[in-house]
Amino acid sequence: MSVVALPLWGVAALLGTAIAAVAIGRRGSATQLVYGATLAISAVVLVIVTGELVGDPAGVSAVTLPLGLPWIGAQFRLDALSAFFLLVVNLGGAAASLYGLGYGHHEPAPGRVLPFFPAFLAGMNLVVLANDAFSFLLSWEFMSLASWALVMAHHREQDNTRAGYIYLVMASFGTLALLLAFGLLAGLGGTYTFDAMRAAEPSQFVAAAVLGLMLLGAGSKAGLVPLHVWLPLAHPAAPSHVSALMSGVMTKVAVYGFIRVIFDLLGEPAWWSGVVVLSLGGLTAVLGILYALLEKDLKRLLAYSTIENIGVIFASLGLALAFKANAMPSAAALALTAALFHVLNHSFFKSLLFFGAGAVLTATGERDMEKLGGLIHRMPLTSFVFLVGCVSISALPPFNGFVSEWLAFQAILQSPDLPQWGLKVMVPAVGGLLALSAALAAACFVKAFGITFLGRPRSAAVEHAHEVDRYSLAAMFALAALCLLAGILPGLVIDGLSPVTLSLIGNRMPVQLAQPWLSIVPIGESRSSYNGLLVFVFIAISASLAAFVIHRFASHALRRGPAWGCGFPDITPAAQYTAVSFAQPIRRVFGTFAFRARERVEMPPPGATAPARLDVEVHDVVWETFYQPITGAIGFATEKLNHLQFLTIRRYLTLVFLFLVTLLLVLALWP
Amino acid sequence: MTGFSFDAVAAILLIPAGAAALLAAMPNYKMTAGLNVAASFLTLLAALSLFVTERPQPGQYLLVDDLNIVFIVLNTFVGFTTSVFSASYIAHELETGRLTAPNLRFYHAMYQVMMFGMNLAFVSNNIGLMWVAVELATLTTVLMVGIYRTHEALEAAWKYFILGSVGIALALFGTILVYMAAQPVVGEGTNAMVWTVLIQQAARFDPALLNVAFVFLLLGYGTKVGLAPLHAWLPDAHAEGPTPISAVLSGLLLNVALYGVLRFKLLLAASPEAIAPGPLMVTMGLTSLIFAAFMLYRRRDIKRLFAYSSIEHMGIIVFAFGMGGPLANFAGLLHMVMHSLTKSAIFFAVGHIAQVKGTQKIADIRGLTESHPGLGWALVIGVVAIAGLPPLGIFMSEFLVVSSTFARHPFLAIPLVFGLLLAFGALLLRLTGVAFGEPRGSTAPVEASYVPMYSHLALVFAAGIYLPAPLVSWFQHVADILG
Amino acid sequence: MNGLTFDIAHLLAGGLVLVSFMMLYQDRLFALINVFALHAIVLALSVAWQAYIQDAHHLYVTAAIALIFKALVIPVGLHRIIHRLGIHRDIETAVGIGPTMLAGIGLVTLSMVLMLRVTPEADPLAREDLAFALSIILLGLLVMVTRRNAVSQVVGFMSLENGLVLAATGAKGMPLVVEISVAFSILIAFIVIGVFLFRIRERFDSVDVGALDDYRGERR
Amino acid sequence: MALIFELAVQGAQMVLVLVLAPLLTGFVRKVKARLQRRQGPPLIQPYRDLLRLMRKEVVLADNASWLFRVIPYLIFAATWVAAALVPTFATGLKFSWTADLIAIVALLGSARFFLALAAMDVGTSFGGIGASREVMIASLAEPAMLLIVFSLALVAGATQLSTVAAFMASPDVGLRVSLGMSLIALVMVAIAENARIPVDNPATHLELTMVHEAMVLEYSGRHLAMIEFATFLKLLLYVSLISCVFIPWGLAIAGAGPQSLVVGAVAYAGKLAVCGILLAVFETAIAKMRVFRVPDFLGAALMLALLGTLLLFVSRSL
Repeated sequence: MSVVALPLWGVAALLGTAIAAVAIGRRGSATQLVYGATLAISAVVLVIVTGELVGDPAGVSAVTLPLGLPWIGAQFRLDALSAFFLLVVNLGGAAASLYGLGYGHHEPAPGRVLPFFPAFLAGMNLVVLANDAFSFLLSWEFMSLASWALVMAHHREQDNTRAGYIYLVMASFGTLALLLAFGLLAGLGGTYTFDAMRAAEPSQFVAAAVLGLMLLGAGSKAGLVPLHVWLPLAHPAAPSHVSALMSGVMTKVAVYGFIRVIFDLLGEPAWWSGVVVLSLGGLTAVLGILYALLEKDLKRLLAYSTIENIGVIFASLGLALAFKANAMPSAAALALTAALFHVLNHSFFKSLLFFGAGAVLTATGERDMEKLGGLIHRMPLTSFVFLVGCVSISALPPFNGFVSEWLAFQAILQSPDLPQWGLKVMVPAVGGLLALSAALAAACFVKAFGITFLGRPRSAAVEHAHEVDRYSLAAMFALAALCLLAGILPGLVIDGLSPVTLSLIGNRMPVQLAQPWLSIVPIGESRSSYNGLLVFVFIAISASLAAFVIHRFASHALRRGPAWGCGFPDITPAAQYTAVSFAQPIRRVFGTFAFRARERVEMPPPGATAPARLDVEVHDVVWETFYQPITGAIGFATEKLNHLQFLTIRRYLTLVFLFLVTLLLVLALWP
Repeated sequence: MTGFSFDAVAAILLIPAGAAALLAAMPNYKMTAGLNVAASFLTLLAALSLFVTERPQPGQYLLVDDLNIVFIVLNTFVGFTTSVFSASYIAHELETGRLTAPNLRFYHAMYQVMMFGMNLAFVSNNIGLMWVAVELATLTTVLMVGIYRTHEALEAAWKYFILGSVGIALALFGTILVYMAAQPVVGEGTNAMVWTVLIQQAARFDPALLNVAFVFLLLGYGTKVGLAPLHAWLPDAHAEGPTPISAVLSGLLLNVALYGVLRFKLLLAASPEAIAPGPLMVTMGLTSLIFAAFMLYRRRDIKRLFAYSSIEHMGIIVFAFGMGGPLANFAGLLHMVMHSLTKSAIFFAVGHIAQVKGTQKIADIRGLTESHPGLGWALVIGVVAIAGLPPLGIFMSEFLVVSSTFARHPFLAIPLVFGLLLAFGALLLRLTGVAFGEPRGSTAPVEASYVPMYSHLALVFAAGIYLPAPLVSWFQHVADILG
Repeated sequence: MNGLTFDIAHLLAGGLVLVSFMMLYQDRLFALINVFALHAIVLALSVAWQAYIQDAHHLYVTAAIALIFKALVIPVGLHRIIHRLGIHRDIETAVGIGPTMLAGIGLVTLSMVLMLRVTPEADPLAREDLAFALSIILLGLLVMVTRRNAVSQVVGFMSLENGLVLAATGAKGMPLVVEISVAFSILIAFIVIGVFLFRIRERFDSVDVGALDDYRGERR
Repeated sequence: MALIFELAVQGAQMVLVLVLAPLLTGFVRKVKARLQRRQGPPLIQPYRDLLRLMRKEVVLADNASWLFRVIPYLIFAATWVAAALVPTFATGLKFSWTADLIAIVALLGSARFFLALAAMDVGTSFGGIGASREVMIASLAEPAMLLIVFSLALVAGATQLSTVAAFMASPDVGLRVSLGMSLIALVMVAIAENARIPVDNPATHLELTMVHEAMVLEYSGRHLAMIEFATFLKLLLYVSLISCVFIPWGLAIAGAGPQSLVVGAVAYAGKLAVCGILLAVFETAIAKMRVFRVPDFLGAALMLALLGTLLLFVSRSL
């Protein structure tokens, strides 16, 4: 039995769980059973694929089931790339299931979540395994469908139904784009297997069209600007562990689709394709994090920051394309490794952060940061892991987010060797964009953590908050540990990724574990190197040293007193900085061009008792530029055409008559 | 064995005819309903026996070949399930007093007459006979649409009747023209109307006559397929008639007319100098698709909504057959079968919904998945299926249509995809309103069996992930016939 | 001989087209119905002639059907209905007579052009017949399109059927099935229309389709 | 033996920065005072301040969390490590490859991250002001810094400071426009990062203008000492960064003997003095700007850095 069969059995088990969940959904024990099952299955598959990735890196095993499109069957394949993404998927799935064991009890209608959760996991696994266009698209859309059902779980809220609607429409838009892309790759013969596509040599035009369509299809699922509009609506609407899966894992599955087609099936890329992907990535990164900064809904903030990270990933992918097109395999391997590393990292800390948000939600019933604050006192453990997540996602050493960011920068520094001037000049500029987005991300998560967990409670809901259950905490701590591990031992991950880059680019980064002191060296030590472990150790040592010296020699005296605050006795917590006011300086700097933000201050004349007013209007430029015209046009057309429903019979006859006459005229004038 | 299998064909025709006569005579409605179901079931069995038994030689009037056997089996199957559904539905109508016992007798008799007409249309080897049969089926449905005698029902039936009979006339003229084209070659007499003869000789027919004939036939039968701009009767007929009839209209009658169009398309394709029927069908298909997609947005009556979606899907099917080629034809056939099953299932669900909520207004129906989970989720599955999402059957056919089209004529695929997306948006919008949100209206339980509904959906689901090999080879063979 | 038969057939068919034009011209219901009766009579004659020259005796049946039903029964019935509904004074053309006539001429030329494209070696009689039949059908449709009143639409529809009959009889040796179907369809048409008029009178004051349209399913 | 020597040198550097940092700040203050015709505090005043703060008791706000008390040590540690990784008198030290320039910038970034959090912990409005302004400044300063790093790395072909310094010392650097631009940009960033005039005034307590001071408003005693110390270290870090990249002469190269180390140390002291004087002169000559003028100031730095990077491709051959 080939190895690929094992994860397929896992998928079958998940689907079985879904069906069983339909049956037992009403029962109280259902939550435990379902999430327990999914946890077990994901864990097993995780172990299998990890073993595969480490044990037999170059191994490729395929199987064809008598399902799907009749004459080719449903083909599945397990290679390094799919193994890596299976790892991401099932790791996220296992964590989410563990979290769900506790979180699921707060679910008002478990019958609307339990069946679809395993189905969602199964769908994501299948996408990664599929080896022909039909099974790929089927699982892709099945994944969207299951997640849609999960978004609609709390269907009584108006916003959620709207979110679900926009989500599914965008999803099927993406699917149609992918469908067209595969139609091009399959060609006239209708050879829908990936193997056949891999063998075929598409023309320049076809390649260009496929790239565009993939950017539309995979991009809309991953959340590339301007196709991201559904993401910040849908991800927060779902239950938090599902939000974690959607943000942390499903977007990665979309990235997988992009890599699979562009790097694997399409053959040699053109150099300008790098330019397109690169610029889109940079734009997405900056815009996404700016949106996040203006957000005051915690889960939506996280969703927007997902967009930013997707931008970073795609920028690295663009670099990899550019290098690959110019036959610079080592640099391409570096860029691709950076992208994949970031995929892994983001799945870690974004899931962690969404879990934290879910914990806050269950403890306080609030997602609006303006009503939170001071939770660090009531939920110390949650706030600690959330802090870890914030530090990681802000790309600060010694955590994992920094490593992938650093690798991306190292890849950018290879740009001078690129022959095309366009790329030479553009790559550093995009690097600047990435740096900007990283800095803004730090600002954003200072805000997220500071407003939510620090300061004084802004509402009564917070007063009665208390720490969440142990399952949720276990899940969060596990992810936090992974964030730190991947940060201080990046060499392990990089070497683990080498088979993927080998299979896609034919080259790999130098073996990292061979380096002294476990430091990572992309090209050569004289050029650049980073050692997360040592940085971590040094900080730990010097901090504890300082602490030791202080406590040894300095005074221990400590007195609690009211806050100083320059002598202002501000009693009310409302006087604290809010999420909006925190973002105000940045809004003033970037908002004017990114959001056409306007501020109006109405200052009453001296002596007048009227209060001064500050009005801020912010536009969602993307929505107003791309989507409003479309909806407007459709509304107009339907309005006009709708009259055809209300004609008299005579007019309908006239239609038929005229149609007949036109056809006859055509015949009469036919040469 | 020939003898027996000919009996099968005869049974397909005679059982409904006899049942119709009996039903017309029977007073008691419970018995009539039961007999209706029984007769439909027997017809289904007879149709299935066509698979196992050897085919009869095509005669002057009757014919069984790979093409129409697909239609026959589908027809009798949906006819059977619909009769089961209609038994419970009609009972409810009797309770609420919208229909009286005499109405029902008439209704059931007409139901069997209609089945007879449709089966005859499929098995007839004679274009004249086929025409008669199609018109018979049409006129019976006209009478059934008007059965409620409300203003709306009457108006719908009247509209259907006028437009339908114009269609009748045009189709007849087309048939005559075909005869005129054939007569010099084949010689006078019945032979010049026998399908099997015509298709062999078609190459030598007068192309100019054939062209005109095809235009008239396309309009005549196209009116019943419901292609824009000939569709006007369809939405109202679906919305105002009894729901079982809506199911039959969408699920079966449209296929009958489509079958007619296909037959003549073959004839035209067989004659080299005649204009290619493909472009015409592609144009009409795209027009119907996009037009219906736009019309879906402003619908307030749930049955009319799905009627328009039928127009949309007929557009897709005609488009596929117009494109031609093994892939597209395969997709067209598959799509037709899947659409019949799904759409009738949807109408079953809608019938129950309308009965329990006491309204067809979309705005008055909310949160079905909460108030009536069985019904609501069935509707969700049905709409998801009809919108072409996996893992349900229509996804496969749409996959094949779109991808094969894009490989051949990219610029035809763009409007196609546009229409699909547009229709999807509209359907999903309405579904979200109906199935989710705060429940509204009565929450009384439905005392009817969901078996027909869910059996259809189960079939569609199964076909979406697994098509049995014999069926596939069968379809492929038919696709090759269709060229 | 052949020339004469051809001329007569030609004459009768042409006469039908002429009568159709007359129908286009009428704007009163009674007049319309009378002209339709004339239409039916001419049809009967031409069918009979066809029966004679093809010596296909079954065509006499068709002729008889045309004469009895279309020339007598239906017009009388329609007269009754109109009296009962008291709508005989309505002026009910939706489009002016002039444009209608122009359109009619255009349609006739169109059908001529179409049919003349047919290869000449086909039977010329059949060709002419088809040309005329096609124009009659189109004119009948035109009547339906330009009339507001249900009765006159029915009349237009039946003149359309006449065109069909002409075509069918023009087709040499067309099996009986067609005639039967034609008669049958007319019968059905008449019955159903009768039923409808009856029902509709129960509910509306007139059979005006415009009045029907007030009861569209979805109101704006 | 060699290993022990290298470790010793590394340790020496770590201690050296620790010892020199307050002195540099004191020196700058002294020079400023002199330029303003004041006597000014003695050079060792910063050391005294630190000791005094150490001895004082800590007054902690009622609702201060554990984070508030941990952060000063974190900030101090991160800054110290970063400062110790910048070559001062010698390149290619034992652990110099632990983190390259990007990582050093990121280390300072994490110090800032935690400082901003600490500012928000107590929940006074001043903390909020400080934090939000700080992150606004950082969101412009960090990209500028990274672009500078890019242009340096593109010139020297490395982000490893030792390599960069060695390359800059070597003759084949040549004269480059972009390097000049990067220098100016770097200076501007350094001013902003160290909260010096004109971006911020380290000596003020006028709430509406202050950024850094607003953040540490709630700190007192040993915690404040840690943070102050971190500030001193940061200034030293930037000064030695500038000096080792742009005036690398006299730096002892890897594995050099003691005598060259001594030379390097002397040279380093000289560089510090020069930079300190320049900084003092600059600060006395210029006035503090409004907070919302700062983005323009830093935007200019950003543009300069970007321009420098792009001009590289043009002026490469020079």
